[in-house]
Amino acid sequence: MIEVIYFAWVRERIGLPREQIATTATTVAELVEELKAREDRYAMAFADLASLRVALDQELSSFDAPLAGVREVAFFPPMTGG
Amino acid sequence: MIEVIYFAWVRERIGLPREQIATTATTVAELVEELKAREDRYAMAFADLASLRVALDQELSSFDAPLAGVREVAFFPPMTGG
Amino acid sequence: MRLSVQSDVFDLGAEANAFAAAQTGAGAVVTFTGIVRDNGGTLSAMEIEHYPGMTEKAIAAIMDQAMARWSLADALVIHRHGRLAANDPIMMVATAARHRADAFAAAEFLMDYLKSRAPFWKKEIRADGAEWVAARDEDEAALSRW
Amino acid sequence: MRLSVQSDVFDLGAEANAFAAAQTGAGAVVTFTGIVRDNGGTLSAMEIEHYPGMTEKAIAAIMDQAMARWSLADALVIHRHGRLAANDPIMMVATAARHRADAFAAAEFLMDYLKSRAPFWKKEIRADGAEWVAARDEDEAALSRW
Repeated sequence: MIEVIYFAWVRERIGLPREQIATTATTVAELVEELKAREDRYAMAFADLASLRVALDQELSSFDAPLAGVREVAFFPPMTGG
Repeated sequence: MIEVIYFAWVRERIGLPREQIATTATTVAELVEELKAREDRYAMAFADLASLRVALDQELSSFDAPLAGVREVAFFPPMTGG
Repeated sequence: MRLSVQSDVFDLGAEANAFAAAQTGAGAVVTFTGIVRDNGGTLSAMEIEHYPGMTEKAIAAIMDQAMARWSLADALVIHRHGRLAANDPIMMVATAARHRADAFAAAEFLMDYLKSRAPFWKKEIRADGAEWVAARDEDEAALSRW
Repeated sequence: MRLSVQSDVFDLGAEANAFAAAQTGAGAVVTFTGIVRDNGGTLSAMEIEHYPGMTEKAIAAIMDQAMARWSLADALVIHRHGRLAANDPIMMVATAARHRADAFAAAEFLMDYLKSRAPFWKKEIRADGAEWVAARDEDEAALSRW
């Protein structure tokens, strides 16, 4: 099981802030494909990966990164701090 | 008559903050030569023009500037504000 | 070095004074404060979401980089989250150094990284609706100078 | 826009708060504060001489240049003269702008020009004597970037 967390408009489109997911995905990109196949709201949230960022265990990462050993995956739009 | 003002170590070497001077100098450089010829303390203060700055009527200027119409000449070392 | 991620409002003046008073030997103090722009009165609030846990780690890493890269005596980052009113302070950065060039460069570096690499997302709440603030290309581009 | 050349001490925090509170629409406020370095306890005072009349004109001209060159909402310069104690604030600059790049650049520009083009001269008073602070080559060189 992996903890998947959503922020900002990703959270709003998917309709929940976090969920536990059982997955056999070996990369972030595979996990995204699994999610998109679930329901339209996921497909909409992940329609444009260029406008999304991903963090693995609270470190910025990339969509081709492996998921082995990862406990927490977060998806969100580009950050707007400051 | 022209008002001549000294600041910082120029003032300390010459020993006074300001004085009225009757001069026929047509440029700042000529005024400096007149002052240097007066007494050793002036010669010492003006020994190295590269370490001095000059303002004419409260605007930064240069040693080759003309004195025509100028009422106030100030001599001082490079500024150390901020 | 101090880092605070908080929902409470903070007092820019009190923070700046406390930061400056703690310095001995550092002649230069730079502060940056980000304030909620009211956009001509159309903004009713700003909501800031963040990623608890990652936020603190990401900012601490950015501060460590700044301390390593410039000759800094001290650094401070305060960043708020939650619901902010127009004209509220959003965040502040302060840096102290012996020479001003270090204090300025480090403050700009911290700001550039906080803008695009710390997990905050701003949403503008207006009378006619709410909208997530889009990241600016200039903010991403600003990182390339460091 | 406000300019004050004064012998009285000022309160960085109070000035920063008043400056920030006066802004509407400017999301970015940068301050720089120069503090008398105590140099490990050897400094007993700093004496700052200036050229009354020219000082105000020179600073006002620098501020006008900054306002013309960057998209600034406001600017503030306070500079003290007379006898200052170690850890006293010497001067401060504040800038407000819609975007941080303008606020930072204008504050650095103001500082670079105040350092080398405003008629102030600093003298360090120490237990073992007094010495005029020499201008730094880096400060003169800093002007070439503008």
